Order: sequence, then structure tokens, then C-alpha cells
Amino acid sequence: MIQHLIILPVLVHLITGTVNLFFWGKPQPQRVMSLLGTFTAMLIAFALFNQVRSEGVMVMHAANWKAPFGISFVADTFSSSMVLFTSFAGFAVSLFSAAGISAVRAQYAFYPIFHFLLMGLNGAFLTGDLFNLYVWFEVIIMASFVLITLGGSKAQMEGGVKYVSLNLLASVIFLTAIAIVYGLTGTLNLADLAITLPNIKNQGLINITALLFFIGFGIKSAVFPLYFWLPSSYHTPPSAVAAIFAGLLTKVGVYAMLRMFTLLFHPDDFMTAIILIISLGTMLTGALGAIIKTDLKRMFSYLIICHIGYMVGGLALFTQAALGGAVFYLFHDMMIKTNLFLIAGVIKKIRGTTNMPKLGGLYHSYPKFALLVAIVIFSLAGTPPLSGFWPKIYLFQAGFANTSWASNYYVIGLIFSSLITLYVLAKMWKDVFWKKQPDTQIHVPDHFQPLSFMKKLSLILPIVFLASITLYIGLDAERVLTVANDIAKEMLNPKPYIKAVLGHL
Amino acid sequence: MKNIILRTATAYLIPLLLLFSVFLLLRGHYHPGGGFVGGLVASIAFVLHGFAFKMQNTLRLMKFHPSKFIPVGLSVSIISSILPMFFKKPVMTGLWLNKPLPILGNVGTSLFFDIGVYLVVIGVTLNILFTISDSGQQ
Amino acid sequence: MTNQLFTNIMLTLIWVMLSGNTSIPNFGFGFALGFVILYLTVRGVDNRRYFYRVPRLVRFVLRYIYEMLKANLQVTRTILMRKMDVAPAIIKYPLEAKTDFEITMLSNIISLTPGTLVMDISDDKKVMYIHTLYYKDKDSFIKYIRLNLEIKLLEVIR
Amino acid sequence: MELLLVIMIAILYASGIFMLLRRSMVRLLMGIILIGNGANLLIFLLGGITPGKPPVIAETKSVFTEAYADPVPQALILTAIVISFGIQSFAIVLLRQVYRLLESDDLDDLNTPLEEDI
Amino acid sequence: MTLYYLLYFFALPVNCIAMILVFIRIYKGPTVFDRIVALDLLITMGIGTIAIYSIITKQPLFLDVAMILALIGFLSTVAFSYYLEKRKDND
Amino acid sequence: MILTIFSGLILALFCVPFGRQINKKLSNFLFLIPLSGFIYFLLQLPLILAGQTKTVRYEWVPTFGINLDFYLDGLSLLFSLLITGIGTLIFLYAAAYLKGKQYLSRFYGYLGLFMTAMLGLVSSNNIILLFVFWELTSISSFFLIGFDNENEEAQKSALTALTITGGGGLLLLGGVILMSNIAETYSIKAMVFSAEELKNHSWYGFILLSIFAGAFTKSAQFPFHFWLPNAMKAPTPVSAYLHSATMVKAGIYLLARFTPILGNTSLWNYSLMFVGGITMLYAAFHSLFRVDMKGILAYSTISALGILVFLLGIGTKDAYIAASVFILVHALYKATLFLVTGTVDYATGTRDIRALAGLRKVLLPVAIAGIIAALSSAGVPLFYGFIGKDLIYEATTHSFSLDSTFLTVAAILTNIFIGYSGLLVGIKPFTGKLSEEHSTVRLPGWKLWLPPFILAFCCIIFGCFPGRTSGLMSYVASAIAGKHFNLDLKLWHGVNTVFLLSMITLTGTAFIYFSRRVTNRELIILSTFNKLAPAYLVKKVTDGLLAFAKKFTNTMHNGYLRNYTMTIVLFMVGILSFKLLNGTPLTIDWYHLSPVSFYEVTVAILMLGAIFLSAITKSRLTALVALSVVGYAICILYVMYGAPDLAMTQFAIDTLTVVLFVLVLFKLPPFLNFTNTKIKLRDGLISSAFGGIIGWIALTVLNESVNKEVSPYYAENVYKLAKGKNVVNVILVDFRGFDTMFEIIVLAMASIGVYSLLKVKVKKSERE
Amino acid sequence: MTDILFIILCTIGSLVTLVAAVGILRMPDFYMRLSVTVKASTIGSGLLLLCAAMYFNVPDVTNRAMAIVLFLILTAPVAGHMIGRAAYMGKAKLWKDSKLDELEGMYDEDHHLRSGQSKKELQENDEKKADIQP
Ligand code: NA
Ligand code: NA
Repeated sequence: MIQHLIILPVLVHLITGTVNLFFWGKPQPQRVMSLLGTFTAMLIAFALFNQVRSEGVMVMHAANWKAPFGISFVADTFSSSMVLFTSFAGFAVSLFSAAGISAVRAQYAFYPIFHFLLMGLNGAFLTGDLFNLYVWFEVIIMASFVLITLGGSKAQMEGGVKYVSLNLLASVIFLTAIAIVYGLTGTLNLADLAITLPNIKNQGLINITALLFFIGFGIKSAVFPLYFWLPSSYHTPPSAVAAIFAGLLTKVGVYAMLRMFTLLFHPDDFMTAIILIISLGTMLTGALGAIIKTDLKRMFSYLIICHIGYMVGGLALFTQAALGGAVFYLFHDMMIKTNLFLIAGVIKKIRGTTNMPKLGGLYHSYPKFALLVAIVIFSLAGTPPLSGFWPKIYLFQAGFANTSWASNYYVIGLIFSSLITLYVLAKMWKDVFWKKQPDTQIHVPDHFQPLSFMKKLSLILPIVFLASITLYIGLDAERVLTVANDIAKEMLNPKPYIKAVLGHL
Repeated sequence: MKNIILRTATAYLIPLLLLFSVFLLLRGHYHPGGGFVGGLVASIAFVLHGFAFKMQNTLRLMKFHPSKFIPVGLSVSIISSILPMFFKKPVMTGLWLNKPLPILGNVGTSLFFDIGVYLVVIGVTLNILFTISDSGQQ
Repeated sequence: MTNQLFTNIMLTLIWVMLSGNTSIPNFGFGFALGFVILYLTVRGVDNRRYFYRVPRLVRFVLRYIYEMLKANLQVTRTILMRKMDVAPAIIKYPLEAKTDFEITMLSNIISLTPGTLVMDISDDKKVMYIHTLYYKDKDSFIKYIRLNLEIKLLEVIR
Repeated sequence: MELLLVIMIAILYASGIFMLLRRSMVRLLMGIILIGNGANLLIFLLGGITPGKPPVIAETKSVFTEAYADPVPQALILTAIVISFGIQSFAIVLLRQVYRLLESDDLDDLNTPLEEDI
Repeated sequence: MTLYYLLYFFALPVNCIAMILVFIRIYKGPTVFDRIVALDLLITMGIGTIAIYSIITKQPLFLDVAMILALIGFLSTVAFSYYLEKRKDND
Repeated sequence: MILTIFSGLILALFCVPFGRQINKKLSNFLFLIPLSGFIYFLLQLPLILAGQTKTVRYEWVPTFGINLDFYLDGLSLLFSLLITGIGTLIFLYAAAYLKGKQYLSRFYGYLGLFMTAMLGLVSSNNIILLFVFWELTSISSFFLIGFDNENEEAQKSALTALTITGGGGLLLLGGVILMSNIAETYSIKAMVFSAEELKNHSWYGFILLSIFAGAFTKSAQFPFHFWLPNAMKAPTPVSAYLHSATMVKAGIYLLARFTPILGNTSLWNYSLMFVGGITMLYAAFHSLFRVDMKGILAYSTISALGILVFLLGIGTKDAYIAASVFILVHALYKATLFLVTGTVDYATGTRDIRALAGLRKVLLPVAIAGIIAALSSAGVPLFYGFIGKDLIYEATTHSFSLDSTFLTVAAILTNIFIGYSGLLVGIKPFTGKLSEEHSTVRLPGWKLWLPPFILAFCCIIFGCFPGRTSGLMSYVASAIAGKHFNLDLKLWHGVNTVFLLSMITLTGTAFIYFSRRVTNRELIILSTFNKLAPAYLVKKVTDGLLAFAKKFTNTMHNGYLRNYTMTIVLFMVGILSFKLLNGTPLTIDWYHLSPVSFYEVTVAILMLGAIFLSAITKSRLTALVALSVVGYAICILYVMYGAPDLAMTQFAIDTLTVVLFVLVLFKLPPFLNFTNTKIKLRDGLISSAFGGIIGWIALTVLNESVNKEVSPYYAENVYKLAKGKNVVNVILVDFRGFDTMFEIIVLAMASIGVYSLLKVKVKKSERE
Repeated sequence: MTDILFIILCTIGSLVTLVAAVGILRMPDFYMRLSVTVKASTIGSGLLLLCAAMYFNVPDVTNRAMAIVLFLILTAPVAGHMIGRAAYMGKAKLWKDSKLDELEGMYDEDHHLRSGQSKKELQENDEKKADIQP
């Protein structure tokens, strides 16, 4: 029974997706199935998380082959909490899609692919096998290819081509790195590799491999200067899709990075410096981009990039505080970024655009929605005591504690980009909510008002749901912090992980 | 395109290819082959039919859209892989019949898994090709 | 009906051949498999006739191999000569063969013979356009094909 | 032989990247295919190559009696090939749709004005 | 043993040279039809080469690959022809 | 205590669901909330006066050591009393002032939030908690300034204020964390024990910088002062509360709080004196040229804040005492003047000082309050301002740090201007002849004049009986100084230097007030110097940043896929080759490599030739043929190395890819050659470099001997346990069946994707 | 005995293959290359497969080798015919010294192939008819 729990987060989406395929062309049953599936997934994720918290690292050996020989699934605190947060985002987006996804999309590809995407994410979090991780990444990118082009508008196609090409490049690099790792060790099990890799004589080669992994995951998580696909594409799909992308896709890259660089590799000085510079570049790129974008979705896209820099930098600093901060930020970011795009979706429904100069007056017409958004954006801006604040403390601490020259830049970048984030979000608030609605937009009909109560509920409830999770993270930071700290400890001391998988050290 | 030679040749090649695909599928566990290649060969048979007789006719021949193979195949694979869970074994664990069956040899869940793969591959390939040629007609 | 049975048996044999297992159950399985495949595929396709008489077949095959060897040698010579002795042409060949199967078989054996190639068959199935490397005159070419290949083939399959 | 394979792999990677840098979408696709093949061969090579010994146990035996090629890279490549097949077919169709909408094979045309309302 | 030598030092090299010659045709063209025909020929030659190779290595398993080549290799030629017949202008 | 602090927050939360009721009725009674707080803090007074402190502690985020750790000493109590006391009056005042306005509930929500933030800020003992509240004040101030949300100026001001205080806040966070890192505690009280360590730490400079950044932005010190005059867009009660009496003093509080920890070093003292001095003079001078009552008050507030910083910078006991008293002095008269301004504005509809005169006839109670406050600000004896001024001079004349004359002159000048502006706002509108248009003005309800009246009353009471405050003030000053001393405030010290200085100030103030015609002509002249003003410079910097951001973003993300690819590849090539050249020597172990046979060479020739052909050909179909040859060569290669499964799959997939391509290529335009040879050469070089790197890595990897464990296990168990003989297939369906399971999902998705690409079309009207 | 047969088969097979390769290189036009090569190589590969079939001499393998030959014979002419036809429609030029082209003008726009008169002849007929009728 225990073993099965690990794989259930994957299976539940696999089955939901497949069953949805049988209802091809019929949106209503798919909607219901999807809600049911994501809700069940949430319950399962909770159960898994609790079990891991109480019993420690859990392992399932698929096909019953013991560790380095089969594919092992491992749930430690990190992976199980990622699964948990993913399930929140999944549930919210599923709920949102009930009214937020146009009928044509919902009829065909959306729901099955959506579930396969969630499945891929859960798989990537839980797998304990390097090549299996590659497969999960492919599942994720294939699903995202479909979702990002679903609907077939010109902008989607244009973004899609860039998205597809650059992500495929990332996959190839990832595969190349896997080839090298297998060539060096003859094994693919992460725990086994954690033991084997340090014994390789040519450590220079290991560093190269680490770099390749970093580049591969770096493209996926959109770090500077590898980020281009993200601002090219994230604004094009419907908001529900963009939400799941924003909340989860780049984050799985960060997750993989954190996993690889704590379990298999340890950043050396060169690597630390490189990653810190990259993280600085990422923060600046995102911040500078966000300042000048006038479209909500485009601006949010750059904010995603900006905040990836925080986490990547946390990895480079490589102390318990830094890793804990990065992980905490990761959780927070998953919830917030998903929510931001859902909010953008509602705004688009209301005003027919997400272009800020054309928006305005929402404070007047939708005051409670405005309040909801305020919670979200101030959490993102890191306003204490909301969720974005806590990890920043850790990151600052780690940045100061590190003595390398690059860490100073990291701290400066952290301050600068936090300030820009605050500015950008406050400006967005001003433009979207406070400002009077420009006259040119008056004739655009409000698509939100005429919706039925249920539909309105399905659009607003997920935002409330995610916002309350964000609030919870912020106000009961102790819980999340404990988890983040435990994760950081797990990362710095992978022995329990290895022991659980291999049965020995 | 009306091409007698191709059509006639196709008519006798298709059964051959299909036969061959099943052959590849069933022997995969012991020899080169397996569900994947088998599925590809089977779909190539229908592609050939499509080239010779136009894709619409191929669709008519198949009676239902090949995309239906996908969920069916997936279900077969999924069921055969989660079946062990009900016997208190991890996912994917091979379950085998005690005695080898004639012709097929040892029959276990992995055979059904491979059959699922076979069906999915057929469904996928044909769906892609037929969708493309269908939209090309418009 | 007969045709289908015949095809079915053939498929069974091929199955046995492929799997290399001559046990009785394997025959049965092959038959069943062939039946299913035929059921799935034979719809809408013209009736076909298979091998008619074995002895004629053997004679034909031998004859054909001989023709082929001859042609092969000629082509080899041509290829290896410094200056090629070729006189290519596309010739219209009026068909005796009527059914698709006959035409296809004929065209295949013509194409398989080095030096000749079937370009196409007219839509009304009355003529066949053949490309040849060694054109002397039209009539002798048509006669050659007719006597050496078409009539012999038709004898076998009709 | 390994050296020759290395050269092939290097050139597959190089040409893949070269094609990715072209402006034509068809070449982009070909680049993706080439570089994918390069990666597969790399797995194959680094997994260790053994000429002429497939990892299949002989008909009459139940264990390997002689050397055999490492089956793991083969399985990995097989999976990778299948995955890239799926992705490639999608990409090919994407290319076609892009052409349908833009009437162009030129990647530089994929630039609707930056701030256009989506 | 002589057979091995024959195959290894005569048949295989001859096939290889043949393949390279065919490739030269692919390279030179001049028309795309030439290239397609040459590709078809290359595949057919591959079948022979695999047959030789399977004898040399005593691995009949390789014949399975040859079987695939024989059965579906012509499909790409058919596809090319299909395309070339349907297309309106030069590619 | 917790309840008192969080009462505002509770009010804010309460406002969300019960907004309507508050809009209508409840607003009149909300003042009870701060009032009860005020009473609570008054009740704590004896405790403090007895030399004790009060601590409350609840666990919040113990992992971080961040707890609800509150601490009440003299300094905190003074601020708490101000916050709740003035808060009570403001709540009362606002209920009338904003009556009938939209969103009143939200206003009270923000105000409550703000009150909580301020109270929390001044009573936190935990340094992070302090920061939490610090930021909350910025946020609530953002909403309050922008309360008139459809006014574009208000929006902009709110944004400026938030950005500047937010930026300072972030730096402050940095400093605070650094401090706690060094002191290894979050408790401010405990940090005092690490004071020496902090001061001698190499990061001390940075800590000061960041603390100052926080304090100066919040307290509107030069050059960050400009947000404050802009913030006057807020409703007047808000200005009175936030921008004179409480929030802006948060920076002062912070400096005062950290004085025992970080203070009394020359860096600390001189920077504070310098910045405070410049601020007070600059702002005081500026206040001369305003005609808007709120504008005048804003600048005089900045100036007063400058004085406070300046005093903290002097860093003597006298200075601390002066600062303590001046906090109260300033809060009382400035809040009064603001409220007076608000009432005048409410009644007459204008705040232009030139248009207002003689209002005493119609707004008598207001006039009284205004005049008292003005006199207090001018430092007329018997008003509390006099005491404050006295103490300031006491501090400047007895300072030992700089030339005390210099300091004193600066203080005198500032005081003259501040006094002048006080008179301008508090007296000018009420004296002289009532203009025609204002003759019909009626005195508004008691809520609009009683609060300033009460405050003004305090000015007199404390002014007459300064001794009553000396108890509290001594504890305030002690808290700042970090050591206890007693203090006795007296009305009359006798005629001494300080008294003379006060008189000089008073005379100066009177002279300007009576001689100068109120005009903003000078302001127009001055505006030519705007290019040097910090606001302008900041705008310049912001514009520059925006322009840079635009250029950077659009250059990096320019829409051309090949540029993106190029950047990524260049990055990879750079970083990998750097690493390869440093520490991964390439040694080829020739003995390990197997010999090359001719058939392998053949395959290589086929492949390389085909690759070359595909790269150079101008025909798409030829490229496709070439690609097939590549695939075919790989297939042969797989056969040669014992991978029949792979060969079969590779070939089948290649064939299908060709079919796919062929079906798609139909409609494509001619295969164009867009790029010139030079670019091709460049790309060729870069991609070759990349290929070379991969090759190099591969060769290096081949050199390593591998001890394989997995594949022998498979070989051993494939028949025994997995009942198969084709290891590859058994791996695919059993050992690593999971890969296959999800690889077919990828396929399925690809197929669905193709379908949706070609078939699913969302109409424009249906988007989203 | 078997060995000799073996060697003969193998040698001939290889040589035929080589000749086919030389043929495709040397022949002057597309149709000639096509006509020479596809079958020559089919024969070559067929012989080599026969060789393998005899070598392994296990029913299973032999059957398979023979099946491959069968497949080759079934598919090669079809492919040759297809590409030849496509090339003709795609206007691949006949060699300059070709003697006769009876296919010329026989395809109409929709690629339908007539058996009777070519387009040119039809046109001439039409003109004649036009001449007769005043
Ligand atoms: Na297989
Ligand atoms: Na497979």
C-alpha cells in the first residue's frame, strides 16, 4: 500500500487523461472528470506528503526490480511537497478551465493533455532515475507544445515555433548529458549515481557534465541568457494554459536543477560564480523586461524570469539557508504565478484585453476582485508578512554569508529586482485598478458580468483558492519554513535518500 | 492518382505487412521486434493503402477513425501495468501465466503491455497522417 | 470465395514460414490470423486470382529466369562498355492482359527484367508504355514481350 | 572506430546547430532531426560499442555465452527515437500551420509587432 | 573459413564500393528523381550488405532488419513519387 | 497589548465584509478603536515611569527566530501614544471630512491597517518583525495616498512614495539581516550587547548605509524627500496622520532605536548631521515659496524631520532630549495645522494661502487652534514649541562634535523658516479681511474643529507645564541614549544664550512674516534650478533606466529565433570550452579504441556526404533525400554494432518521417536561401566549435574505464526472471517499462497535438 | 559442393550489385538509370540473401531470407514504376539520343493517361475536321 501511494499522483492523471480521451469531443464529461481527477490528486498528494513527513523518504521500485536495475520512484520531502503544490495549481486551473477555456479547446485536446502535463510534472518530481526524468521532461514539453499551440492563432504559431525549437534544443542537451553520465558510470539511478560519480577519476569531466545539465535545465527554467522562448510564447495561449505553464513549467526546471546539483553534483567555485552571474543576469533581464511591458501577460512572463533568478542564485550559494530560501521561494512562486495568469484571464474576460493602457477602473467595478488581486501582487512583491517575504530573508542571509565576490552582485540583484517587482506590480495596480477606464475601451462588452453564477464561481474560486494558499504560506510561514528547512537538510545530506533507494550507502 | 500497378501491388502487400507486424509484435520478447516496430509496420500498411486508394478510402476501410486506437491501446497498457498493484506488487511488475501457451510462449502482462504499445503506435501514426492528408484536401 | 480461401491458405503458409514453427496449432493460429486480416482488408478490392497451375508456373519461372539472365548480361555489358550501345525509347504496348492482377504481374516482370521498365498504363487499361534500352523497331519489341512474357504469364494465371 | 563515430557525432551536432541557425523552417526541422540523431549516436557510443553481437540470447540457450552489446543504451535510444518521432511529427505539422498562416517559410517573418493585442 | 575471407575481403568491400558509387549519384543528382532512385537502390544494396554481414557475424537476427528494409523501404519512394506527381511547381 | 496593536488590522478585515455598514453609520464610532488603544497605552505610563518595560511574546515563525515579540519602553510608548492619540482624532475627523465619499470602508480599512503597522513598528523587539511592520506602513500609505484613485496625480504620487520607501525598505531589510547575522539574534534589545562587535565589523559601513536608506526614505530626508510633498495628494486627515505625525517619523524612530546599537561613531554622527542639516535647511528654504497650505506644511515637515535627524546626529545627551521633546512638539502642532488646513479647505474649497484671509470671523474655533499651533511652531514662550526650540539650541550650543556656532546658525535659520511657515498656515488665513466669496462660509460640524482644537490645547498645556512631560521624555531620551538619566523640563531657564537664540529666532520669524508678501513668484524663478533638484535627477535616472530597459529587452529578445539559438549556442560554446581548456585535458587512449574497418568508413562517408548535401542543397526534396541517407546510414551503423531493434525502429521511423514531410511539403513556398556566405561561414564556425566540443567530451569519456553493473544484471536475469531473450525488448517492457509507458503518452499527445493543430480553430470571438 | 555454390552465388551477387552501382553512375539519363539499376540490385541482393539462406540452413532463417527475396521482388518494380511515372510527369528529360517517345503528350492536365491518340494528334484531327467543314 505504501509503495502504491508514490505512484498514485502519476497514475491518477494518467487515468484521467486516458479516460478523457474516450470522451473526445464531449466537453462536459471531460470537465467533470478533470475536476474529479485534480481533486483526487490533491487528496493523494496530501496523503503522500503526510506519509513522507511522518515516515521519511519513501521508495517504490517499478516492476519490482531492486534499485539500480529498475526505475525507482522516490518521495522525499522535496518531491512530495512539489507534488502537493502542483496538485493545488492543477486543481485551481482545472476549476478555472471549466469556464475559462473556450468550448472548441475543451472539446478536444485540452483536458487530456492538461492531465498528461500534470502527470509529467508529478513524474518528474518523483522519479529517481535520470533517463526516466528525461522521459518525463519530454512528456511535459510535448504536452506544453500541444497546449501552447491549441487554438491555432497566428501569435500562438509564432510563439510555438520558438518555444518548440528552443525546448527541443534543451532536450538534446539534456540527453547529451545523460549519455555522458551513462558512459562514465554505466548506471542511471540517481541514488546510485550519487555514489558513483564522486569516484570518477576525471572530475573535470564531471564538471563539464554538470554544466551541460545546467544548460539543459537552464533553458527549461528560462535563465539568462537562455530564456528567449519564454517571453516569446507565454502570452499567447489562453490564460488557463499560461497559468499552468507559468506556475509549473519553469519550476520543474528549477526543481531538476536543485535535485541534480545537490544529489549528483556540487557546484565548484567556477560553477558557483557562473550560476551567480547567471542568476544576476536573470533577475535583471526579468526586471528590465517587466518594467517596459504594457501587456499584463508579457509583463508577468518577465516577472517569471526575474524570480527564477532568485532561486537559481539560492542554488549557487549552497548553504542550508540558501537552499531553504530557494525552495520556499519555489513553493511561493508556483502558487503566485499560476494565480497571476488566472487573474489575467479574468481581467481579459472583463475587459477583453490585457493591455494595461486600455485597462482601468476595475477598482470601481470589481472591488472585491481588486482586493483579491492586491493580496496576490503584494505577496509576489515580497511584502511582509506575505509569502514572498520569508524566502527573501533566507536568500539575503545566504547572500551575505557567502564570501565570494559574485554573491555581492547576487544580493544587489536581489534588492534591485525586488524593488522593480514592487514598482511594476504597484504600477500594474495603478493602471488596471485605480486608473479610470480609458474611453476607447468603453464599448468592449464585459464578458464576465453576463456569465452564470456557476461560471463566475469557477473563474473566481481558483483565484481565491490559490490566494488563500499564498496567505497561508505567508502567515503560517513556520510550517512551510520547517518543510523548506528539512528539504535543505535533505539536499545537503542526501544519505537518507540514497539509503532509502539502494538499501545501503 | 489512379495507378493500377500500385493498387494491385498494395492489395497483396497490405495483408503481408499486417501479418508481418503481428509477427514482429509477438516475437518481440525473444527476437528483435516488439510492439513499437510492429505498430509502425502495421501503420505503414495502411499508409500504403492510403497512397494507392486515397486516404478517405482507407478510412472507410478501417470503419472507425484510427485515433480510436490510442485510448484503447493506452488502456491496455495502463491496465496491464497497474494490474500487479491489485496483487500487492509494484506497478509494472510482470505477472505470468504458469504454463507457456502454444505459439505465444510465455504469456504475461508485458505481452499485453506491448500490445497496448502496438495499438497506440498504429493509432498515433495513422491519426497523424490521415489528419494531415484530410486537412490537405480542404 | 475460392480466391479468399486460397489467399487465406497462402497467408497461413507465410505465417508458418515466418515463425518457423511447423506445429499444428501454429497452422491454426496462422489461419485464424489470415482470416481476420483478410476480413479486414479484402473489402472493396477487386477479385483476384492466384496461381492456377503449378507446372505452368514452374515452366514460366524457369523461362523467366533465363530471360532475365540474358537481359542482365546484356545490360552488364552495356554498363561496362566504354561507349554504351544504347538506343532508349518509350514504346506503346497494346495489352492482352485484362484484369488488374494480370496487368500488374506483367508489368512487374517486365520491370524486373533489366533494360525494360513500365512507365505507365493507360487509364482504360488498353495499352502499356514501356521504356526500353535497346530499341530496334517497334514491332519486334512488342512481339518479344508478347511471346516471351505476356502469353506465358497469362497461361499461368488464367 | 570510436574515433570515426566521434567524428560523425561531432558533425551531426555541428550540422544540427548549423541548420537550427538558418532562416528556413524546413531546415530548422532538419536541424532538430540531425542533432537528435547525434545525441542518440552519442548514447550509443558512450554506452560502449560491441560489433556484431546483438543482446539477444540464442534460441537454444537461456543465458549469454559470449560477449554481447550493452542493451541499456539501445533501450534508451529506442525510447528517445520514439519520443523524437512524436515530437518531430508535431513539429512538421506546426511548420505547415505556420506556413498556412504566414505564407512564408522564413523564420524572420515570425514577428508580429511586439505589443499587438493578443 | 575461406567463405569468411571471401565475404570479408571481397563481397563486403564490393558492396561498400557500390554503395559509395550510388551515393555519388545521390550527391550529384542532377534531378531529384535521380536521387530518389539512387536512395532506393542504396536501400536495396543495404539488404545485401546486411545479408553478408549476418553471415560474417553468424547472426541471423540481422536478417530481420533486412526484412524491414525490404518491406517498407519502397514506401519512401512511393511517397516521393506521390509528392512529385501532386506538386504544382518545383520545390 | 497584542489586541491593541492588531485592533487596526481586525478593523481592516472587518471592513471587507461589512463595507456598506461602515459607509453609512459605523464610521462615526470607529474612533473608539484608537481611543481604547490610547487609553491602554496611557495606562502603561506609570509602568514606564517606574523605570520598567513591558514585553509580550508569542511564537510565530520560531524557525527563523521571528516571533511576535513586543516591547514597550519610553520611546515606544511615546510613539504609541502619538499614534493612538492622534489616530483617535483623525478617525473622528475623517468621519466627517470624508462623509459621503465612496469606498469609505476601504479608507478605514487602510487606516486601521496603517495604525496596526505603526504600532507594531514602534513596539517590536524583533528586528524582522519591525521590518514587517515597516513595509506594512509603506503599503497602507500607498493605498491611502492613492485613495482618490481616479486622480492621476494621486496615482503617480502613491507609486512614487511606494517605490522610494519600498526601495529604502529593501535596503533596510538587507541591513537588518546583516545585523542579525552578526549579532546572532533578532532581538533588538539583545543586539545592544553586540553593539561593539557591530561597530567594528567590516560590514558596518554597509549596515549604516542600508539603515540610513530605510530611515531617510521613510523620513523624507534629502535627497529622497520629494515623495512627501507629492504625497499631499492624500486626503488631508491622511496627511495629518501619516505625513506629519506618525509614519514619516518611523525613520526617526528607527534611527533612535538603533542609536544604542549602531550610534555614536563618527560615521554615524556626521552622516546624520550632514543629511539632517541639509534636509532641514533645504526644506525650510523651500517652504518659503509655496502658496498651497499643504505644500507649505509638507516642506516644513521635511525640515522638522531634518532637525530630528540632525539632533540624533549630534548625539549628545542634550540632543537626545531635544529630539525626544521635538518629536512630541512637532507632532502636536503639525497635526493641528494639517487638520486646520483640512477644515479650511473643507469649508472654503481652497488651500491657496493668497486667497484666504479673515476666516476667524466664520471659523473661530478653527482659528484658535490654528493660531495656537502656529505660535507653538514659532516657539513662542508658553507654548510647547518654545520648550522644543530651547532644547534644540541647548543641544547645538553644547555639541562637541562640530563647530557649534555653525550648527546653531543652521538651527536658527531652520527654525525661523519653520516658524514662518507655521504662522503662514496657522495665522494668515484667519487674520485680515474676510473676502466676499468666503463670507458665506459656515463652521462645519464639531468633528471637524474639535480634533485640532484638542491638539492645540495640548500645545498650550504642555507648554505651560513642561514638567509634566519630563518623566516620559527622560525615558524616551534614555532609550535613545541607551543609558538612563533624569531630566527636568522647565518653562523658564533664566536669560542665557539659549534664551537669546530663541528670541532671535522669534524676531526673525516675525520679521519675515510681516515683511514678506506671500507669492510663489520665486518658485517660478527657482524652478529653473529644477534640473539640479533630486526629484528631477531621479526622474532622469528613471527615464534612463526605462530607456535602457527597453533597449536591452528589445535587443536581447528581438524576435529572431536564430539570434536566440545563436546566443544559447555561443553561451554553451564559451562556457564549455572555457571549462574544457581549464582542467579537462584530452588524452586519447589509442589502444582502447577498436580498429577502423572499411565498412565503417563507408557508412561514415555516406553519412557525412549526406549531411553536407543537406546543408548546401537549395532543394527541399534533395535535403529530404539526404536526410533519409543519414538515417539509413545510422540504421546500418546500428546493425553493425548489434542493435537490430534500433536499426528497425530507426528505419521505420525515417520512412514515416519522409512520408510526413512529403505530405506537408506540398504547400510550402520555394526553398529560399536567405543568408549570405559570410553569415553561413560564421554560423559554420560556431556550430563546428560546438560539434568539436561534443566530440572532445566524447573522446574524454571514452577514456574512462567503466565498471558496469546494470547491464550484466539484465543479461543474467532476462530469461530467468523476465522470461524473455531479447534484452532490449525486455528492458523496454519490463525492466524500464515505465519509460515506455510514458513514451507512448508522448506519442499519443503528439498525435492529439497534430489533430488540434490542424482541426481546432478558435474563432476570434471565442478567444478566452 | 555447397561451398562452391555458395562462393558463386556470393560473387555474382556482389558483382551484380557493383554493376548496378556503376550503371547508375554512368547511364546518361534518368530513365536509363532507373531501368538498369533497380532490378540489377534486386538480383544482387537476392543472390546474397540466397547465400545467407543456405549458409544458416535453419528452416526459420532460410524461410525468412526467402521471404525477403519475395518482398524485394514484390516491391522493387512497383517503386521503379512509380518513380519513373512521376519523373515523366515531372518532365525529367529523356536522353538526347532517345529513339522514340510514344508517351509524349499522352497525359492530360489531371494526369490521366490516354491509350489512343496523343494530344498533338487530337489537335491535328480537330484542325482537319475544321478544314473539312466550311
Ligand atoms: Na523491440
Ligand atoms: Na518501445
